[in-house]
Amino acid sequence: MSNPYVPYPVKISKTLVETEDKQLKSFWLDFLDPAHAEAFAYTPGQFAELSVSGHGEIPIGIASSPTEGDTLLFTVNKVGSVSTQLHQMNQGETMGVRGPLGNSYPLAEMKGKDITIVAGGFAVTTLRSTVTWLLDPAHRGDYGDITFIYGARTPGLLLYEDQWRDWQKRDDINCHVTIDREVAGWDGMVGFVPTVCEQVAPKPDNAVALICGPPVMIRFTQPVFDKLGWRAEQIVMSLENRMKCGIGICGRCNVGPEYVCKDGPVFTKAQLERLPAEY
Amino acid sequence: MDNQALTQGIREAASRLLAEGTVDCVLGYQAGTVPMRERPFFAYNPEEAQRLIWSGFCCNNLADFLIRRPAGEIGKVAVVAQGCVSRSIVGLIKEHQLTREQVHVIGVASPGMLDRDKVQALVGPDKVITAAAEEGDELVVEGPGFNQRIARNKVMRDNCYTCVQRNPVIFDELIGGESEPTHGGVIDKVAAPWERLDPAGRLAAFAENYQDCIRCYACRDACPLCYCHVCFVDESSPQWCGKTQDESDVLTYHILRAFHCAGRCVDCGACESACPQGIKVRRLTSKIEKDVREFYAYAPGLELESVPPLSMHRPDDPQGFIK
Amino acid sequence: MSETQEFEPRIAAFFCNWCTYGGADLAGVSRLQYPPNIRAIRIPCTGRLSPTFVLQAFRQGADGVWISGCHPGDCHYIEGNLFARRRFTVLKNLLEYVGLEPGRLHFSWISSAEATKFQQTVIEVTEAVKALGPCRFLRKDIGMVA
Amino acid sequence: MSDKILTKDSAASFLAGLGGERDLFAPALAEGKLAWAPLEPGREPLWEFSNTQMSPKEFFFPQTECMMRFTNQQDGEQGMIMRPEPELARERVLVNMRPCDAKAFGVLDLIFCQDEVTDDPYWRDKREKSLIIALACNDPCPTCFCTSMNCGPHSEAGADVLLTDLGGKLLVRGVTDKGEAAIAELPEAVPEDIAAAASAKEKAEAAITTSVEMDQVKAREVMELYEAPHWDQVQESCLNCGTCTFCCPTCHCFDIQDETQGAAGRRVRNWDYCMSWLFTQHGSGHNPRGAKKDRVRQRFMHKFKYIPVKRGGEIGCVGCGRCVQLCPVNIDVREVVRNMNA
Repeated sequence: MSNPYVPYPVKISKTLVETEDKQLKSFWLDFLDPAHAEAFAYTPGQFAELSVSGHGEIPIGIASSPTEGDTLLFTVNKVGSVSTQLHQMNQGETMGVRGPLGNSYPLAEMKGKDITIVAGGFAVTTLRSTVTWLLDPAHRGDYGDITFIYGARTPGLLLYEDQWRDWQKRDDINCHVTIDREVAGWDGMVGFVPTVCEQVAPKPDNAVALICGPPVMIRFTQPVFDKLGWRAEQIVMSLENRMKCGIGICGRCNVGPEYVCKDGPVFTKAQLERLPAEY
Repeated sequence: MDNQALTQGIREAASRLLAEGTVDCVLGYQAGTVPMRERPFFAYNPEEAQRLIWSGFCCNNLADFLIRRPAGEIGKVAVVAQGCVSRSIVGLIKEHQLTREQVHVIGVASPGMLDRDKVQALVGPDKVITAAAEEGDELVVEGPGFNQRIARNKVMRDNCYTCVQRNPVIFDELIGGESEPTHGGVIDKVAAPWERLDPAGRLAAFAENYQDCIRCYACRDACPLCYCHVCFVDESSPQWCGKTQDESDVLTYHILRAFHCAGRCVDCGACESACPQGIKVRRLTSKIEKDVREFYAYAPGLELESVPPLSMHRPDDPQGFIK
Repeated sequence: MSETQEFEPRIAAFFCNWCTYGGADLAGVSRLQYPPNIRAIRIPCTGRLSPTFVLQAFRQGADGVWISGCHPGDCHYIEGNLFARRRFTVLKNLLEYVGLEPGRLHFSWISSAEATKFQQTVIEVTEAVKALGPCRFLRKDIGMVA
Repeated sequence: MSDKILTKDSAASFLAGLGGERDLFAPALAEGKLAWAPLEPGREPLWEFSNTQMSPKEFFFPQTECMMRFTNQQDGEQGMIMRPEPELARERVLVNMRPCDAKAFGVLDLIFCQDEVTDDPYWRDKREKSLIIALACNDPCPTCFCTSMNCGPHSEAGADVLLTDLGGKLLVRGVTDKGEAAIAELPEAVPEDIAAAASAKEKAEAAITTSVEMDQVKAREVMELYEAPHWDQVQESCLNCGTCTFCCPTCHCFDIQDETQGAAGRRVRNWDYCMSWLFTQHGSGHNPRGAKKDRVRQRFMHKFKYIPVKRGGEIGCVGCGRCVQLCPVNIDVREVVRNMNA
């Protein structure tokens, strides 16, 4: 019997401080045992428990896409004791990964539809995974137009610059990257995410929107989509709550009867409207 | 005065205060759903005030609820307070958790409150008690196949035997008059029963006393002194006390909690009444109370003006143990 | 620990930044010899010493704890050590009441000029703790790695 | 399912026979408190007792449980790699468990072992290595309300064997295959014994005086129950302590923490409780259940709505009445459910 609490051992193969405030650091992880890499079959939108022995575990969305190979990418915000410890770890050190956990973005249901992806701040992680997956030649043909709107406060707080610069050059995705306020040296869009959404005005017909960001961004983005005629069933969001077990037992991450770790983290806005706002 | 008369007096006072608008809420006791377990009750209007009661099983310290109400919700509250509850209120005012103006104290002289665990043990741990009523100095306990009269002074809470201040120390009105002063028993003897043991024996007695602790923190949560926004046991960085059932973690919790009550604990016994495992939680706080009394001639909760002993110092404080 | 090896206690020593820590420095500069069993931890003032620190030291395997600061009247913060004195009194009594052997928890006032007193006290504290053997009081034991 | 008979005189030797390679446990009275304790082979267990103060969930879900260990150093091949703790070494027989407690484990099975991913090996191991011999309850307490909670004083769910006290003898019913195997050697019961047990069951069920309706709780949507006004009163006196959760046979929330000591390290899980603000506190400082009311409501909603919604109608309460007895401020779950159902 496999033990779902035991993390797979991994080695940190690379790290990168992503943002100017040094709050976000990316970790590329390789499984010590190739069999574990095979067992860790994931889909964009899922997360994993990153395990630092002696300190504990934290649930982090998987930012890499399975189409990129066996190396996993996680970008970690430094907030608590585990993430602080993780930030001090370097290339070559051993840690653990437990997962993949949770559901994923409804990639099958999204087939044949136009897709709008809206990301704010560091909530872009699992959406990076999703865009990468969608743009893979094996999948791109199954979907309609793809629009990617990504915003952060300053250019220095934008993650994954190499990727989105690359997406901006492509013609099979509309990539809009914005910052809150004008900054010298920034040649891209300026304005809050909701405003940019209003300008881009994605059409709701036969479409799905994936929206992830800080609560304030969500609060102001939702009315924009409502005004554009989007229905709650078409809007997909990903929740975060404090977690421990990650497999729907330990009882702290629930939103009503739904466990964010197991039944989520991905929910449609329609689902959330029927649940207590305990997230 | 018997319980009926006290109940009536409390109801009348509460109705009047609510009808006149003197207070927004009266915090008192209501009959519980099981015998010997009266419970806190918040009355907001004269009708609700008719549900207030008084009995020897009013064991929660209501001062605790004055500080556990969400901030901003504290209007003016009237509180039914026996001696120890009034001492807790004094402590809270002294520590700036309340102002004197925020509370209207409905004082009741305590007859010595009763310990339901002792009653249960006396009638037999397996007997089902369906009713328990006080008649003068006796408690009449009933259940299937038995009806037993127990002397009240056999089943009082431990802290009530040594209490010297059963009358409220502050009050805005007093229901039922003052009670006779009590001599308080031999408090020093019961306060520190492990003193006669050697260190190993003390540690063993200490560990045994707390061996059934399930760390539900009812003792902390029932205590009006424990109003810290984040308790040290909940601190995570650094984590001062492990969360496990290891003896080391359990005992660390109890030592530190007791220490935090030093010079503040009024010996209301709420911790022992709340403990689901019947642990003698006062074994530590009573010892500290005794030390504070001996070293600094201080008894907490008696007047509003004095400075708590650990918040002050004197040049000639004892320091024989310091090299 | 083998029987042939003498027990060497580990003593957590909390020193006030302004007095005893200076005393320790002076003892060092003066080349005064003292046993290597103390682990010095600098705190801003003995008034900063929470009882939690003491328990934490015992939990993590200290065999003794020693707290030292400025003499009464010399506190850099005027009265930190005087508040601390009351706290120590209650704490020491409480801990010894629940089974800490007398001789494990020590207090002293040592100024930054008292290098000799510092040296003497280290020796005294170390000997007292050594005589008591390893400490079990509150020690957290999580068992061995399987 | 077979019905056998066992005289009380021979019960001790029968249980001793079940022992052997297994450890026996039964409720026993120690210092006025009823608690589970090892039962020496050859000793007769108690036949008459009320509920143990704490539920026996500790047997399957210890309050503190080491899940795995590691070597606390980065260097070396095996450094920082988690190794699960070994499984339970000896099997166990839990004698005279109350049917409500046994039922609770049936409910918890649905939560600890949901599917291929959510299959708690620590829980499963101990469950599989335990034989539960329940003793039907003939004298329910006034706080019992099991018959309202899909359970009852003679409920068989969750048990392997159900004993019914018929005076000098016990009707022994095999409920599961494991139970059947354990009682195979006992003589068959005669129809009169079976009839006596049935009438004892009827009598016991009738003795449960409290009933709590659940029909409206079942019928109403989550949000209707969630937004009901009565939560404001329920939460008023709540201390937010863990008494109700820790004595409860079905409360199962836990926390996972790492501990290190020199070169050794372990990952442990400890019971946790939804009444604690820390339980849901985010690293960012945000707390989805920041107010006392949110937390009090969570406990009752979880038991009476969320679990039924997710687990095919099973209720997260078996009506044992422990929390009614032990709550320091007498928050009575029966009252709360009546308010939810009102």
